[in-house]
Amino acid sequence: MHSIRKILIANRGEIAVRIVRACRELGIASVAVYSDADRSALHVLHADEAYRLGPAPATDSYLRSDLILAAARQSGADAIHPGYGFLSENAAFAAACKDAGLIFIGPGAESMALLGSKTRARQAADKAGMPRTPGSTQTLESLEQANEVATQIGYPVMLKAAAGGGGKGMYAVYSADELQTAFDNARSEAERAFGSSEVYLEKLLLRPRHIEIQIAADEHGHCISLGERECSVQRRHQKIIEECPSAILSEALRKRMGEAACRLAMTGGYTNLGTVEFLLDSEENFYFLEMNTRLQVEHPVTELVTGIDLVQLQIRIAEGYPLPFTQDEVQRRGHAIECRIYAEDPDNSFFPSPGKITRLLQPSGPGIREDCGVYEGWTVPNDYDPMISKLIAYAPTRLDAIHKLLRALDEYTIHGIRTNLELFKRILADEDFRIAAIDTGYLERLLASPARKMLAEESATFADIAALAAAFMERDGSPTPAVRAARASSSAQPAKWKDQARREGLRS
Amino acid sequence: MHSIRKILIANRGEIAVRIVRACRELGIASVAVYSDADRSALHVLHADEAYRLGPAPATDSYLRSDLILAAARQSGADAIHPGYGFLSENAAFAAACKDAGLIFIGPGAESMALLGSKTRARQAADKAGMPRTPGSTQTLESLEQANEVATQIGYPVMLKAAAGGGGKGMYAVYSADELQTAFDNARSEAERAFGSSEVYLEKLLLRPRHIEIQIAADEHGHCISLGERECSVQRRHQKIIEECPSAILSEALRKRMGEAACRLAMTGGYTNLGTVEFLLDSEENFYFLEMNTRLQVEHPVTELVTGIDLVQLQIRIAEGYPLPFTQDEVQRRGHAIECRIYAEDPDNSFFPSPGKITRLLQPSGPGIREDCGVYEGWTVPNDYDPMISKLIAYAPTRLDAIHKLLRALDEYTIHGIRTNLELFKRILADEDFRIAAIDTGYLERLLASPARKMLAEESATFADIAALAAAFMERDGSPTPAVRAARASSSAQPAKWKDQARREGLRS
Amino acid sequence: MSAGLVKIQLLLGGVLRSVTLTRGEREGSYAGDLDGQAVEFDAVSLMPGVLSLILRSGTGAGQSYQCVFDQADPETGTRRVSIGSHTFAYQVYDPRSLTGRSKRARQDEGTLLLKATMAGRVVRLLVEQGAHVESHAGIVVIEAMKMQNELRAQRAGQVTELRVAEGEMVSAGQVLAVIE
Amino acid sequence: MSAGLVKIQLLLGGVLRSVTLTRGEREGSYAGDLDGQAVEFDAVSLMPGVLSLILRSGTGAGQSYQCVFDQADPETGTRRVSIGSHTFAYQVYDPRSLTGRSKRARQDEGTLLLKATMAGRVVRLLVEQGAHVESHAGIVVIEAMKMQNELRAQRAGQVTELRVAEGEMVSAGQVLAVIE
Repeated sequence: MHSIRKILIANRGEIAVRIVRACRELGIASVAVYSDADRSALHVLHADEAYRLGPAPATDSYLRSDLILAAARQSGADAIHPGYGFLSENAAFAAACKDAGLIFIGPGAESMALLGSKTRARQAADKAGMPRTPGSTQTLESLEQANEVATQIGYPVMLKAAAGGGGKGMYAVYSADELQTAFDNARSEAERAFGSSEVYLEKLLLRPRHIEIQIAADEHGHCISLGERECSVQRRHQKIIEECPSAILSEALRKRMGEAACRLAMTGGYTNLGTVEFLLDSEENFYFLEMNTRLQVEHPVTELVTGIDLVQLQIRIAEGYPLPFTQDEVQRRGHAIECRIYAEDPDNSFFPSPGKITRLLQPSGPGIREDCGVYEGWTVPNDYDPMISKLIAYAPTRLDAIHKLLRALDEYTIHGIRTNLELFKRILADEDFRIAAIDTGYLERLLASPARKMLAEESATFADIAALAAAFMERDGSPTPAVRAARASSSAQPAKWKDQARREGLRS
Repeated sequence: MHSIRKILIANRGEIAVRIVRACRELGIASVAVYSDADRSALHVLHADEAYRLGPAPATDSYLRSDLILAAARQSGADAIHPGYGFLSENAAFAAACKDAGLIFIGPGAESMALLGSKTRARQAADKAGMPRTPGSTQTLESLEQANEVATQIGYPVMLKAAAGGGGKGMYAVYSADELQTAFDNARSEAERAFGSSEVYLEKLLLRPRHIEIQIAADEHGHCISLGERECSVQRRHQKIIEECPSAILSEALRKRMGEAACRLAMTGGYTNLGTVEFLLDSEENFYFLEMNTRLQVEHPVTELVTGIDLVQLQIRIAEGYPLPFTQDEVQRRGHAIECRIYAEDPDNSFFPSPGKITRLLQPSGPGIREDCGVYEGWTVPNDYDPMISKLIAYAPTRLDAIHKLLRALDEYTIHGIRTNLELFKRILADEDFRIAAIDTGYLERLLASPARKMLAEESATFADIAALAAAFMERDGSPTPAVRAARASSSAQPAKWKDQARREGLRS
Repeated sequence: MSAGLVKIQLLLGGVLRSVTLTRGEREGSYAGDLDGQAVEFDAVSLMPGVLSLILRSGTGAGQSYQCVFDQADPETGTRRVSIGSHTFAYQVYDPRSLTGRSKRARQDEGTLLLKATMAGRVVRLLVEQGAHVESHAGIVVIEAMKMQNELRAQRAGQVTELRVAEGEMVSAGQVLAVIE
Repeated sequence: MSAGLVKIQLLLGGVLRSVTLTRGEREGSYAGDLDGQAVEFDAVSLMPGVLSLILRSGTGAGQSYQCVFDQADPETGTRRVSIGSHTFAYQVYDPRSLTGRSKRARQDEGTLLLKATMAGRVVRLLVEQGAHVESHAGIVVIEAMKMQNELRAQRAGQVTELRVAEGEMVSAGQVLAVIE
């Protein structure tokens, strides 16, 4: 055991806040780092200490391992939690932490390099006898090579960043003439997001579900599965809604997938928390997709269903403690669903919508958890991922959780930036989602279908209320000259307005 | 089954908001009622509809069953949820609802009259063979009669409101010369709080724990126990911290107390949720105290540990559904602790501190639930109970839950009114509380002991930061003439300030 | 006797609405007229930009609404109001500014200005100046918050101007290219 | 060269603190002097009344504090600042008003004014005018938010005035009785 006293969190936003909270609950001091865009960010306010890294671009701040290690030295931190994204799956950074005498809260650099690289992990999966989708097990050196592999396995194919995650640098390619643009875009996006332009490609399955297994491995040779998450609701390969458990997984299949995930992790000498992602076809065949060698965005749904605090568990494992429970002791109860709230404009192809949050009214109460990275008055910067918060509901059944989420969404108001809040209401009310008839193409199909029009009557009522409220709100405002003239003469003729006949249909 | 479409909530504050949320999750319309002091209250904003009752005093509004029934008629509600306090244990009101063709979400008027009256319930407990504390089983008609009973069973004794709950109208009497004042005060407080001045008295046990059993009974003859809550941390008989499970209850004792509670409820023909309160002595003997024939303030700790939404369950039972689980299917997991946040002044004997909330920064994140009845900008009225919110933590173990609560309390800031937030930090850090060495006198003893002084160094650091922050904040303020003079001359001598020697000990 | 409080016209959801309000007898109560329809309600301001409104007439009598206002756009005067999950944009009606806008719109006929829909960085130009493009052809790729967005021509034409270069930061609404 | 920003004296937690601040070289950085101790920190205002302060010198360098200010009491000028769970009250130092206060305090010597500690309703008078009372004797019972509070004499004396009656509403600070 090597007791950790102070953790530097090499991340930002909601996940940095999440980790600060775990530190405080364990009596461990927390150190935030920040770019110039994040001086006033929530994670800086919550942490015990805070150090500036550099200018706003991630390549000048959150991706600069040298600056992060310098901040660790300066603060006297003895461990680093990388969160997700940024340097969390960078084996060189993990190794550099170790060289600097710091505990990296995650797997060792070698097993990260093996299992975290999408291409090498596919080789390891082959060795462990795990089914995987056809495609390259090597980084594509050139467009020609990409063309060759794609032609061999047949279109459609998927281009992916070897160092990637979170849907970034992923491009579906349906025919050969789309390959060049996709190849260039994927490499460029991968370079920007992960500091490596390496990409590979694999066969695109039709209508698969995305099911992933959360594993936990200690430094004493134990590895267990904490169950699955279903993350099939995606837009542009970016998860939008995740849930635990999956509505369609049988106990037998859950066990088989959990065992396969643990086998892969053990093969790779993996420690700490990790997630093995699979695609599942309609015949219950699962295919290894990739392994995320870090905490996942969607870890809260597993926490709610198992009752285990995963970030605290990560820290305890990194301190050298054995897992505090066996596979059989992991109890699942109830159903949890998470919505990822993004600063993006639903009227503009969900393009990012950074800016100042002028109003933030957040839900709470029974069965609702929010892991939020922003606050009213904060300006969401242009430089990073647009996810600003995660809203999670927990209830005895999936349908109860859906109803709790809808209730919470009704209580949620964000002004100043556009968000995808309305999208969740649409999904959660959708019949296919309710019966869990979802796959990774579900959301794109839903978005392509015409939105259910609000009942005309309901819409008219709200518009009436809006008009009354606006008139009330503007009663002391600065009216235009036309309005001022009208107001001056209004006291002479109030009776007239009241005498007008009621219009039928308008709430009378 | 009689499906409920619209529920009028005959209450205010956090519990009214709690019930609105349950309604929305079940697709049932909600109707709020309010006094003039509560026009802008959170429950009015959350509900689908809202109707004014009358002036601020509860006797002119929330205790006026005629006005509440009129609002129910006007709104077309088909059911009434009484919450806790106010008319929730008023059998005449329950009967009036039924007469008006409304479903009262709670027990029938007759079993409420039997089990809700403290005196008649004690008679019922005798019949059911339950142990209870010695004392009167009749309302005390006069001071003389009180004197007689007290002398017979011996001091100390406890005076209690027959219609009461929530610690109101309760007075401990340690000797005969204190009896008259206590008798007058108890009757006066009972009259104001419950509309009935009836009081009774019982023997005061020494250092008992307060343990209560949550029961649920349907209209088909099933009654089960949802486990216990420990509510021993009280000030002036008002619960401050509640938890589930109790740290000291054995499984065997839990079962015995649960069975006794169900026996009493079945004897009284009880339906819907109810709580049977017991005192537990150090030899694990339990004594029937009273039954609360309604939802309890502290119901969330049971919800978190059992995973059951108790308000939704109340509504389903009232609709005529059988209990959806058997006694054996109720799973307990983890530990939950609730803090009742009161608007009261810790520097002034915890006297109520109503007023405008000028700043409200609330905690959230993993393991934290808040059931809150206020918002920033709202003025807490003078007319009602000072509880403004409930902060609840849930974690695998009791100690984990304590740490989560402390973390959440660190994130909590309320300005404009005084609150008891600091008190929770003191209790949760207290060694006796941590080892669960608590009884109903625990908190009064803690408060009588000198508060642990903050380490001088820690306190000095925060005072230094406060001084720097205040100087920064006042930099653009309107300085006094003295300050203005100083500032005018400051630009001439900046070098001098910097050259001053560093003081030792002050963070250098 | 109640005094006139406000008489106002609003452009709300593309529809012109006329509202007059007078104070009612009780504090916080109002009577008014919405497009010729008499209406009574209670309203109270909860904090700046947030009000509670309860209808007191019509079939919706008793309905309680929380209305949350955004700050008005300083340029256009447009303001959003959210009622639960329903959001409406409105402007206080001013005939002159409307005329102005439609005149400007006419000026642009025949010319398509491709504008940045959001602030970000230009990561790639997909055409060269002078190129002829089809409708929906990609013109510029902008990256913001790690997301790339391809801006496309809304109709066919010639790219007569490319006003930005790769690597350049652009702000929302900035003209990126001119297509004629 | 950095310019002087503020030189101020504060009464904070009963102690007189002298603070001078100058702007530092980077935006948001400040150098200053606290009671003769040089100190550097970063500070930024997050929203009205809330600021983030990070120490940059001394053994606490790197410590991050969120400081939340209450509105100043319009009468006394007292303002509270909360840093996590630690709350301090302070006033900007003004010698004249202090003199004023101590003068008033002297006037009241020999006379005890029993004041309401909080707004509420007088439910019971426990003494009659003219009564002699012991120290800690109950004088008035006030009820607020359903809680009864017995206000007691802080020392023995004669109740020369009872300024309230049963059932009367009183506000915080109001004089209820005079004991001499």
